[in-house]
Amino acid sequence: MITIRIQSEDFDIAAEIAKLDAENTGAVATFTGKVRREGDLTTLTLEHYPQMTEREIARIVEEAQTRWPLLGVTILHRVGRLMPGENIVLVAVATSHRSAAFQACEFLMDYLKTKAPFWKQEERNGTAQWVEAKYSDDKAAERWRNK
Amino acid sequence: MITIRIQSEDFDIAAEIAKLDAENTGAVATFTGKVRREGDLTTLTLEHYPQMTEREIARIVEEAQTRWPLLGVTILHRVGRLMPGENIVLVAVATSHRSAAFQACEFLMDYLKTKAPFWKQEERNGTAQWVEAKYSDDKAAERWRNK
Amino acid sequence: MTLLYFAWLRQKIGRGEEQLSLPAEVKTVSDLVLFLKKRGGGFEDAFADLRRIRVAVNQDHCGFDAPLRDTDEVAFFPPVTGG
Amino acid sequence: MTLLYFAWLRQKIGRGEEQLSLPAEVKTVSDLVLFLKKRGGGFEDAFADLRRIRVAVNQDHCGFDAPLRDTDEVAFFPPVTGG
Repeated sequence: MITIRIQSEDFDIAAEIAKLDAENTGAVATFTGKVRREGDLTTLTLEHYPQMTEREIARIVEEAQTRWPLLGVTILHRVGRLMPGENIVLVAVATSHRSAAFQACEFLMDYLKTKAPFWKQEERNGTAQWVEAKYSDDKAAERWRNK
Repeated sequence: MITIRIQSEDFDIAAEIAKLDAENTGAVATFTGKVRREGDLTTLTLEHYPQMTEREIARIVEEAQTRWPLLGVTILHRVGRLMPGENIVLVAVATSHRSAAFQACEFLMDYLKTKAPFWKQEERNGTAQWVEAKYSDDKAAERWRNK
Repeated sequence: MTLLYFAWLRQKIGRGEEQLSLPAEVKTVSDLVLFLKKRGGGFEDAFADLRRIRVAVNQDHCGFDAPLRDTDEVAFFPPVTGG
Repeated sequence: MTLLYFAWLRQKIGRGEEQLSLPAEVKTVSDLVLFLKKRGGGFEDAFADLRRIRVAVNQDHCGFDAPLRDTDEVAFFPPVTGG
């Protein structure tokens, strides 16, 4: 089962994993990205490109499915204003064996970070600033090109 | 925070992740191992070496802490009789950044699989058989030696 | 065609969306950028450094050499930072 | 010393634990295995192929060359299969 949702509300990881469960699941890897509690960070606001986001994430999942035998994938991404400590993103992958679960989960996160049309704006001391894309995220996604 | 528990009861992944949460957590990677629903598999029984298990897992966690800056680690492993579809093991790792979370979570699983004193016995069609250790698990653990 | 601007591009340009009849001289995304920069002001500022800009045509990532038609939806945005 | 047997070793030997006074000729784990195999029956069967057996002394994984003292806890088991 493939679930992709963009939402402003929080998510319940245990419930999402339960829904993901398939007949032959032996391994479930999850990744949760959270707003770090940094000294002066007061809010994080996520903007996205609604017409494109789910399509792009669906393409990323299709690419993962050509690489690993996935029994289920759930990708939830929040948008709007988030507070320090809140969840931003959940990627959960169910497979028969653990190696595929870990690899697919990391692949999906690396591609989400570099392909899915979301933009973060941080507010610190009353000043809003767009987060710059990280070179390390591009490098992380590039690792998968020749695999 | 480091949590290591060996128990016969199931666990609640969301509650475990919530407990794991630390000030500066930006990334939480989890792995859940489950009993696969295979045609003729009726039960899986896990035996362990109680005096050694928690100590050995604590050593594995210490080894991980020397490799990555971990904000929190939870390892729960069930023992006793389990049914197809039930959870066996949970590894959850909280870090500031995602790469460390993925790597540490996979490292902990690879080491658990080859170092922690648990043994699985499968029952199929009324016949109990001890599960053989897998060469692929040894190989997976060996990958970390020179890293 | 529909033009969409996101994140700091939207802020510099002062709007997130506009409708435009494909100008005769615009064959590619690059041509469109040149056309928009000629408007000056926020557009010139927003498109000053193309290395900082990504583009999607009809919700597909593409390069600045992608050809354009009047029915296209063209989106300009900074490198993505979600996840 | 305390001897512990797990999984199929426990089943072949017919018990999971025993107390033993360290025999004079036993200096290492290898010596202990030879001593136990001489008992015959389940012990001979259990220790037939040492490549299939792992050992821990005082809850630490170790090799068959590890030295033994009378106060040690020695555990024999197959390669682990948890997780």
